[in-house]
Amino acid sequence: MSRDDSPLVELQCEAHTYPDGTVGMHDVDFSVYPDEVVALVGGNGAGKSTLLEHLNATLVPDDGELVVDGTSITEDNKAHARREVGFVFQDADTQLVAPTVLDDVMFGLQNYGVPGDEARARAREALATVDASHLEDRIPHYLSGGEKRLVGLAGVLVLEPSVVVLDEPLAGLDPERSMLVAERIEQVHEEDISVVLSTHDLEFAAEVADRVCVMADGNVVGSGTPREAFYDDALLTEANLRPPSSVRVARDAGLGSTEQPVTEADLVALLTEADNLGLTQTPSPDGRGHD
Amino acid sequence: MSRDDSPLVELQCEAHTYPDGTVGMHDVDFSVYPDEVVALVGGNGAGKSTLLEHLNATLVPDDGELVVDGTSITEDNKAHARREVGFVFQDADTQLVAPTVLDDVMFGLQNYGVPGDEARARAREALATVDASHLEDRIPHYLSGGEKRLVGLAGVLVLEPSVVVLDEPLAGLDPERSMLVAERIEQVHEEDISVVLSTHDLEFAAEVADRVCVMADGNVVGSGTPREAFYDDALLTEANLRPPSSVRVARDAGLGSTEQPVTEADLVALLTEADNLGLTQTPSPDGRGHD
Amino acid sequence: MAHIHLGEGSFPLWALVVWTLIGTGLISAIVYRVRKGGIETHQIALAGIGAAASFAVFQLNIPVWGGIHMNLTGLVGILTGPLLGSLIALVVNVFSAALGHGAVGLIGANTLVNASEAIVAYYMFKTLMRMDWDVFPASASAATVGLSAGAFLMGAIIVVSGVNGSALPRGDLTIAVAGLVGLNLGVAVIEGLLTGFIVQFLASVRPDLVGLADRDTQEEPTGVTA
Amino acid sequence: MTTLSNHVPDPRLITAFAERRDGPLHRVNPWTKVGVVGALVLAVTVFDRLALLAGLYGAVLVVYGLAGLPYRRLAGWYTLPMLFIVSVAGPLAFLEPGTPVGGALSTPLGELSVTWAGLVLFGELSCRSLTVVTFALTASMTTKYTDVAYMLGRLLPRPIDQIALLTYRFTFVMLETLEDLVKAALSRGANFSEFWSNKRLYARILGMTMLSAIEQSERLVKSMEARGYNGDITLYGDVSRPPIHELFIVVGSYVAVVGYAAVAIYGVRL
Repeated sequence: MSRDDSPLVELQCEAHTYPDGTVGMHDVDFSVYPDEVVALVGGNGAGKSTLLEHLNATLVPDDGELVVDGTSITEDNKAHARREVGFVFQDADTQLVAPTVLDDVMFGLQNYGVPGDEARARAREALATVDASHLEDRIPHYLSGGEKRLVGLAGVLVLEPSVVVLDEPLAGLDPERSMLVAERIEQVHEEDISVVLSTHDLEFAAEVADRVCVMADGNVVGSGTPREAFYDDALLTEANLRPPSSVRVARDAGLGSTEQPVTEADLVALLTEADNLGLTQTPSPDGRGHD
Repeated sequence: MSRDDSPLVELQCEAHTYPDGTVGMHDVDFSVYPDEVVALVGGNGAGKSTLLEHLNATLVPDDGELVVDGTSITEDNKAHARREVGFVFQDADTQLVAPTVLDDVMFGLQNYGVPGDEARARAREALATVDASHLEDRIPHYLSGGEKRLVGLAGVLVLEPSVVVLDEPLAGLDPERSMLVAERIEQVHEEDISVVLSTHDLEFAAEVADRVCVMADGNVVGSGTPREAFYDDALLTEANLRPPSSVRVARDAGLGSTEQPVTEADLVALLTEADNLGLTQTPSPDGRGHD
Repeated sequence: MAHIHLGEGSFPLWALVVWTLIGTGLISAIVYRVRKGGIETHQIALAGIGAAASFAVFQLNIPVWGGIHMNLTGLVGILTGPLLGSLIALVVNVFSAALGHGAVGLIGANTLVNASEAIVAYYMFKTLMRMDWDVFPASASAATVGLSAGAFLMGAIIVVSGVNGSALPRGDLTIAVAGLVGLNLGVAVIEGLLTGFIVQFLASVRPDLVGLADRDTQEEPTGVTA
Repeated sequence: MTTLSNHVPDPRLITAFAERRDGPLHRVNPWTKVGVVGALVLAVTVFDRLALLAGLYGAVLVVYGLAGLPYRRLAGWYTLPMLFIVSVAGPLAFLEPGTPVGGALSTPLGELSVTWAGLVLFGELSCRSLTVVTFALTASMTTKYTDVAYMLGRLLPRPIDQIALLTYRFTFVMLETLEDLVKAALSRGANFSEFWSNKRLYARILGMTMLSAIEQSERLVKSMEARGYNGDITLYGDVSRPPIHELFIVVGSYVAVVGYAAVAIYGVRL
């Protein structure tokens, strides 16, 4: 990730007010650069979804501007934002509307006038990308939460966006399915697609993100690498967040003030290093932790 | 918790088949004893909700029996099961039916014919128990997810059940709100009410539960203390679960083969102990971890 | 209910009273039937949320002829049955009137129209399904016929009542109203087709909701046993 | 709202005005407002002169403004009521017997012209309808959610009150479901501006809304029965009786309407 690149998406938003008068977000200045994974973290109601929904012009700022790929988005060229910025909504049920999974993945292509055969081929490819080819003929309504999430992702990837936005991609998933979705997200990133996701799972954010933006009260209150953000107590307190487990453990046990582990792997590495130096208390009897 | 006590709830269920032919649960034998917190853990679709919904006769086994407080539950005395076993559903929105929070908490009492004034007083008390008195006049629609969960809990506590069942009580909550709900659950337990909850968050299960039941494919495949269950690899593999973070870290770093930490606090204690023995690598510069 | 509502003050006082009494009579009969059968929680829940959905759907602008809005009364009838369908029609009319849509004084007349749509659509659908029609033609026809029945009933109500303050003879009024009914019939066809597609979609996902599953498909007059 | 219609008042916005604003009408007793709605319905039904109806409409418009409510929104919300008026009163404006306004238009069916009587009738019907529409909105936008719920519980017989209370509670949830469905489809390039080529999309979105409603009702049954529901959501809230001066206004308005009708229309001599 290099900040010399020009951003793929630039959002400036003075305010977004919902019809009932609630201010969903204010004074936000947010960009997405090529080839990065950005995690928006914050508590429930911090404005994460509101920000995300601005990135593909689902919501429009009261006063502000959205620029996608150098083009300023207006009422007339929203389609541009929607093609470049794919959106996987949190509620998988409202995302999937077609009678079968394959139809659903083809939905966007058909909206853009791609002929049936080509659309079908591309949809199958997208399903294969997320390892969901076996679901092709299933009825979306009966998929499990994790399957729905994958199909939703395929339905967005098929449009070949330059940015994929995922709102709470792990919501409601068990750890096994969360890992599966997280792997697919990594894979999307490997295909040179930038990823923006929201989560209140800071462990997950630490695992996947190059950059973390912390939101509170409808505002981005800080950003940086996961390590910078999650060791910034003032910032986390402002956003009403607890640091990820590894940060807490390292701190509470008085470890790693220099290494600052943020992921579980960091913590294990730190402890293993100590172990290798012969410093930890109990040698591992089964050889685990030494490889 | 003593197993000499007779169980509050005993469920024997040969099978529960949904109308569409899916088997939700089979060969289950499950009891809840006085004054314990039981966590049902398992992946999405393992049958946790199906089992829970049998405990207050929301669902009825195809072939089997539910005994609540010594009384066998039939079509005619379901009300008994429903009074003794309070149920907080996962979907917080469908849990709240009345126009205001206070009305909603009074809902159950009024169904059982408690006069208005007494019902109001008891509802206020229940709201106070979960620290939600300030929500009394609010409209359920405008509550946050965590607030809805607390109000749902109050609406059940007000009926003075001997067991409270919570289906995925942390679903959709951010860490801060999860902690709040977890604290309230602890508090319910302190009032001598047994708690049964389902979760796929094994960290949470390790924190709150006295006993863990692991479910897979509609069946209880194992149970024990969190330590027993979460260090049983074969069991977790069968249920498609990953051990909690502290277990993974301890293992991967080759720590604590004897202490077997299961919660974050256990892990920190283990590391601090090592620290006190002068064995860890980095002394804590800010005095953290030593108190 | 994809049609013209009767506006406040359209009718003379006597007509307002008459339609309110007849509407009240219909609803009373239904309430009596429902109460007699014992009120099931699932009926109340289905009717409550069904009415909420019908009311919410009304917010969606359907871009035909500059924009129409529909409550999908025919669909509601097919899914919930004639009794709950009629109660839903009443509740939706009450909420609509509170938002300035329809008329407070004509809730009786408007409910009669909408209830007739739900009732006719339901029985028509059942009959056609018994005749082994496919889901799409059966539901599209049932909804179209139901909504048309509503359109004719509304025309009749206007002609019988006379328009408040108009000196037009009944014969000429009938001609004016015929145009209105014609317009409503056009909308009925659109809503009928849409209903057909919706029922077809629902049948592909939850066949039990439209009585297609093997289980429990006895025609309970109160609709699905949710 | 970005995805749904501007021509139909959004219950969320209406409720937000009632809950979050405070104006003189917010402080008026809810029963008083219900009473006035009734009096207005009676008035627009029996009043027979355009000037009187226009005066009444003007008065209601002023009240709407005094309540601190936005006129611009109101104009948008008039679309559908006006459509109804036009569809009924439009043809009558031509057919109504009387002197033609200006020249006549010759058609194959004969001469067609708007008569003065037809024009007056159109004006009368518009004032009648919009008077009550405007006041109903004023009342809805100044009466708190809980008060509305309580009155529904009091005014409707069982089980209609139960249904209405659940409807009131779940309308908001269903609106969000519908809005989410529309948003998700739009973000994948769906085009809602043309119906015929997108009829299946409309059907799926509406179908999913209905399906979601039915499945929520299935969950709702469980949660209600788990707390012993027996067909009775009673509300313990209370909307007090109107204060005496408001009662005076309500009674006064009925007396005025009935008195006017008796004297001016039905020729009763005192």
